Amino acid sequence: MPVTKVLIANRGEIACRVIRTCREMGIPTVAVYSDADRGALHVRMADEAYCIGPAPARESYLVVEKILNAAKQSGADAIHPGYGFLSENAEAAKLFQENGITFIGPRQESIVSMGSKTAARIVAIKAGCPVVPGIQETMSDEDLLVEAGKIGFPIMVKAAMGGGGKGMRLAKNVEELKAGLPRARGEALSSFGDDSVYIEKAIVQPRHIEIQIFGDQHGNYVYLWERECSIQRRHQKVIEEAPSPHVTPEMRAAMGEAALKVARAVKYVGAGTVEFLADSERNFYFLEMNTRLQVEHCVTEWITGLDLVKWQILVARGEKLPLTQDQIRLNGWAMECRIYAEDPDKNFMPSPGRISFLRTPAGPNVRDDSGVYEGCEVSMFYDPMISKLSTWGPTRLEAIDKMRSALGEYRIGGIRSNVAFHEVLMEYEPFRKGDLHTGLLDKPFWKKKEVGPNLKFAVAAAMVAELDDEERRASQPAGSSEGKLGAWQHWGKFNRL
Amino acid sequence: MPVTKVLIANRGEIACRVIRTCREMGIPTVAVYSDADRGALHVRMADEAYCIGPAPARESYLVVEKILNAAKQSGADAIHPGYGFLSENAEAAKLFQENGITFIGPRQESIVSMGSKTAARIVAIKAGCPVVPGIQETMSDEDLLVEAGKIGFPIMVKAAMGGGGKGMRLAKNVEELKAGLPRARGEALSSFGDDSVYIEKAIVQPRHIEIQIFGDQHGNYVYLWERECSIQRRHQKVIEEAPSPHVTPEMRAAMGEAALKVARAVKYVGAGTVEFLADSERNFYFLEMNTRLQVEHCVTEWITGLDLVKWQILVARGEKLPLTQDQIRLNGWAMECRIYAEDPDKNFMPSPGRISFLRTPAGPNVRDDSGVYEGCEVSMFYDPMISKLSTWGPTRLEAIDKMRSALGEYRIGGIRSNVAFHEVLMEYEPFRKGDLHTGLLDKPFWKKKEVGPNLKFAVAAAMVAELDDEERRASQPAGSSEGKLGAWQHWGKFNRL
Amino acid sequence: MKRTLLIGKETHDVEILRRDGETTLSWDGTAEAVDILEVGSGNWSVIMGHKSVDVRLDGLKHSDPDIQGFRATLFDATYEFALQDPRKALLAAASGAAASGGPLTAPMPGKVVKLLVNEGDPVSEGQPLLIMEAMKMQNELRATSAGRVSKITVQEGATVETGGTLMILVAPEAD
Amino acid sequence: MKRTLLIGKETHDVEILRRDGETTLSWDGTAEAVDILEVGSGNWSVIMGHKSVDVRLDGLKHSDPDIQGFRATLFDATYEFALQDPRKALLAAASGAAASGGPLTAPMPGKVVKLLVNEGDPVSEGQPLLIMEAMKMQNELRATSAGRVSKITVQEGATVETGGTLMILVAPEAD
Repeated sequence: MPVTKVLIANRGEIACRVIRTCREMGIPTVAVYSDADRGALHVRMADEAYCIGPAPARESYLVVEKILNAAKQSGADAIHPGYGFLSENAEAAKLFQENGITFIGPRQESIVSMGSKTAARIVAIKAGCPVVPGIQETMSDEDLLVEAGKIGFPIMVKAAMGGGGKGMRLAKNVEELKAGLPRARGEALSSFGDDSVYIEKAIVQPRHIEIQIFGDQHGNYVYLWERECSIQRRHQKVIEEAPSPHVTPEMRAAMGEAALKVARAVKYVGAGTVEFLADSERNFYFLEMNTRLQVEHCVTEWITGLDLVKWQILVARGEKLPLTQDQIRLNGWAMECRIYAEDPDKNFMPSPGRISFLRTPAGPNVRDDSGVYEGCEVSMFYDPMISKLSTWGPTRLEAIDKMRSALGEYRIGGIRSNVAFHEVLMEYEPFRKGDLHTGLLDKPFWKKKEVGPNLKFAVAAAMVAELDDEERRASQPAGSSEGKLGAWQHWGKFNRL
Repeated sequence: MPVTKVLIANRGEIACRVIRTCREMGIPTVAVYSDADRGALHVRMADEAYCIGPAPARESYLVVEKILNAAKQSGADAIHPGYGFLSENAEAAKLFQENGITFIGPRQESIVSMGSKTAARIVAIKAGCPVVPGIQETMSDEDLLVEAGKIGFPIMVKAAMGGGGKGMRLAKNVEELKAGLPRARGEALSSFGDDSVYIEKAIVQPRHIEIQIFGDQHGNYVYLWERECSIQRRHQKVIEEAPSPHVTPEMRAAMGEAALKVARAVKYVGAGTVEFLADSERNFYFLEMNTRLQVEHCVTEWITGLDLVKWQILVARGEKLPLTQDQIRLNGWAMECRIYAEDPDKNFMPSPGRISFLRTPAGPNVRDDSGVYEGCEVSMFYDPMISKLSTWGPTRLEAIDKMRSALGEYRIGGIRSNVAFHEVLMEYEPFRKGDLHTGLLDKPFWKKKEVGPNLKFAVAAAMVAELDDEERRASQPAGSSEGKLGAWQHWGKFNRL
Repeated sequence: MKRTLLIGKETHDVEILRRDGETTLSWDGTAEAVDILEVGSGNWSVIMGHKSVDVRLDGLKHSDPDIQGFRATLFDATYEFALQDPRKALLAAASGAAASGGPLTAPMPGKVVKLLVNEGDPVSEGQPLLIMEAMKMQNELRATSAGRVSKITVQEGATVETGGTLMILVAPEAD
Repeated sequence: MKRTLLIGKETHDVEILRRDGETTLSWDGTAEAVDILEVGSGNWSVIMGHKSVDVRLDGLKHSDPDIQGFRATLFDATYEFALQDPRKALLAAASGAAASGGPLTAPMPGKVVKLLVNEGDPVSEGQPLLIMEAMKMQNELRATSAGRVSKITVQEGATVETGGTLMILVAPEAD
């Protein structure tokens, strides 16, 4: 199957990520965009761009026919779905293929098998991969309450069609389950267009460890080691790393083989991730399989030196996997921090708005995958993740110290971000020690630094800024807006009177 | 020797580079700056900053006493000299050591042995390392003309105390030698404070290949493979890569061993580079040894995964080299483009001024080591190199394609740069094939693209910019400067009337 | 220029003086020379006693229009503080303490998914009041102190802008 | 708005029309709709016929103040061109051709290291005229056409600013 022009059915950092690899491979790219995204970075970076409708994703990025039309009109012979949106939509994959367009992702049958989290559990069980105790199907709230009693609390509610933590709720008892179910269904509906949920026994202080796998159309499979994604907030991954500080070489091999069992069972083609929960005794349980590229693929790229998007394209073209299992390197340690437009001081409330200033870290072993630029709008319509900052070091602590330093260089104006939160995390002793579990952030450790040795410097700058402002106003006739206005335009909203 | 607070006796990108590693190691840093550099990036990044005098380097960065005073005043117990300035000044190294301050560089005796290029040749010959035929000492113009006749043309004139191509001139015959000598001496004097020059036989179409070596205080030595730096203009390196497409494993081992012979001969401690010229038959000749960190150390960091500045600090502390020769990896390929403030369309004339806009490339396997920021002044007093862009790929061509793509993302406003020149180079067939030699850029291949398929888009933008401007002026009373002025301030100098 | 620095629960008297090209910062009466340079709009390089700190300043809206809020991003931390003209502070103090309670406003643009209280309900500190959806996440807005819901000004399903009033709360003693 | 596009030795008639929110670019008489957005000062996202090009524009000073020069940085290349108001071009043409020869000006700030010609000397195209030092590099300034050195206005060792006159050249026929 030729891949000579790629339409990216996505936006934000992942669309930019895919465009970069296509550029290097000499493959032209086609962006699609909603009305809210005319000025988005992926539109600026792509070779072509097609508007596909209004801002709500349901009316643009999620409308399969509009994506298909853009592909046909542009002559794109392949579609890269990124993550989210249509990436795990088997119907979309089928429709593209029927129209002679290569879907850069697994076969639709694999998506179907793994798309329903309950069906996926059954596949895993049959393939001989350990799973978390729970129900095998979706059911009504009433039935779920009955089943929960049988499994025993704590219980985890999950969206059947879900992923990325959306629609997920922990319930410690019946009351919490009753309260959580409608909210989980609400999020599931708005995120995946389906309000089915299922329940599993919740593992105590579990670690989220996942295996990156790759398959080709010739029946070859490799696993590209593990990532640990235990640092989560509201079931959303916040920090990912590779390898995992919990995983021994034996456990790595066992998890890799277990993951490949699932991949083989569904004749998996392309990039996929088999997610596991692990307990403190290094038992691991199949959680789900994500049939797409993950947000956190960067850390795997750091430690293997591979370009996973390039591999996706090679495999979609029908080529064999470039390397065999014994040729895959595991080199050093990588960290990734997801940079969100959110306010850590206000319960991580999303903070959309215009990015008035942006400087990203640079230097050795620092990688910034951004979907934004200075002057752009972070829209309330889409995910608040604006960038992924990743670092590499020969050892875990060197990667962490590199990250701490890189975060210190980050400057975002106009919106709030979680950069300062990540900075505190990089200095948090349980994190540095590698004692991770998915509830680590439940214990409040984050507190805004109110005073510190350098506060005086910040106040000095603010005082001079005020003084400059005052002198400027004093020297000008009333009502005039001349002078340094341009440089001060982002201060406009803070005028006193 | 403790290294608990480091003064960086330099400016620009290398000062920022050293600060980043110190930060990650938890070592406080002290910047020094001239009057012209109060707003420079290294001053903003360091923990402390000391002004050391007027803009000309001779009155600030080159004044050993001022650096020493700043170190004493700040309590810095170590000085990192970067490259250039005092990095190969044995007197400075001695003075610092006498004052109890660790010089993060080799012993002064090594600097002296290698500082005079003529003396270095003698050391290399004695150590059993092949050298280019030439004279062993400096002499007057008259004597040099006589010796040149004996060696035979073409002849290369070099500054005895030089490095970095300053004061270097190729002479194909007596007339060119007569004309070139005073200019070479002039540059040598202004760059190194010494107008001594010497001559060597010029190798035809030579390749510049150098070995990165490291020694510790315990007599251990390793070589971190080679870099090829054949792409030069006016004897200034423009592009560097590692490894070299010319070097076979056998040649690599032979060059590495030859380099270590020189290093051992001078009991070398720290990071050093032994430069060789190689001919098409893979003969190689000792050229000189640089007793400091090189500009192009980044490409070695990419392929080895090591932090050379960190190694310098570890060695200065008296620690043993962290790895032995058989533990050093050689992984993939790295490219580095030096980004200069210069105008390729005007014979690469330096282009100092204010950087009105700056966006640097990002994404996987791209590294930008910058000494500037948007809004800063590129001063006429110092080297026009503003940044180093480096990329990595599993193969040479992948690293080149990555670089081509990264250069495409670079945006510099307000000053001219050589980015477009590098872009053309990345597509130049002899370069892509790896058929390099130091004269490759003598043949004119660079030509500004005057028309192209996307010109129309640029003109459309310019037309709308003009239209906006016209409408704005039409809608405002004469003499008023209100409205979009702020946003347009960098257009000020282009007002018509 | 004199200001009262408000940070957390602390206050400090700060004063900046610029004379003959020299700038002096006085902090609770202790003066120190400061070398300060604007290195870009909102970006400052500050050197005091040879210590160098790079400061990114963003303005923050304060509920009192006479107070200027700031967020300062430094390499080591992010600080939030506010500066108040001490003369205006005196005026404000003279006019009496602000009434407790007040409007609950939308902290971001989004959609009201669910109201969790009714008009007239008493609420305790931290009690969820309504759920807003923005950027694909559902967020609970909670009461910052105990009180009573005096009026609800939005309906479920409504789209609101940042700062839009959602409901009015009154302090318990106002009942 | 009409302009004459000057690029290399080519010229084109270009016109931009903005009406009812639609923008049209006409190129030598052929019109095309263009979707154009300023995504930051000097940065433009241009979509024409679904092709998307990101353009960074920097203004360039042109020797004729009635001509606006531009440098445009795109992903694939950097272009330099100029736009001239066709009415002003007519006026300029009517006032006669510019005199040949003219001042040799400093292309950058720096120091005059050496003068290589004397007043009155005839010079050939490409002949080095003087050596300037800036940013630690010595740079030769060469004659762009044959002529004669009419006057030298700097001395060796002098520091000059960008645009400062170094010497006056006259065309051979002016002799």
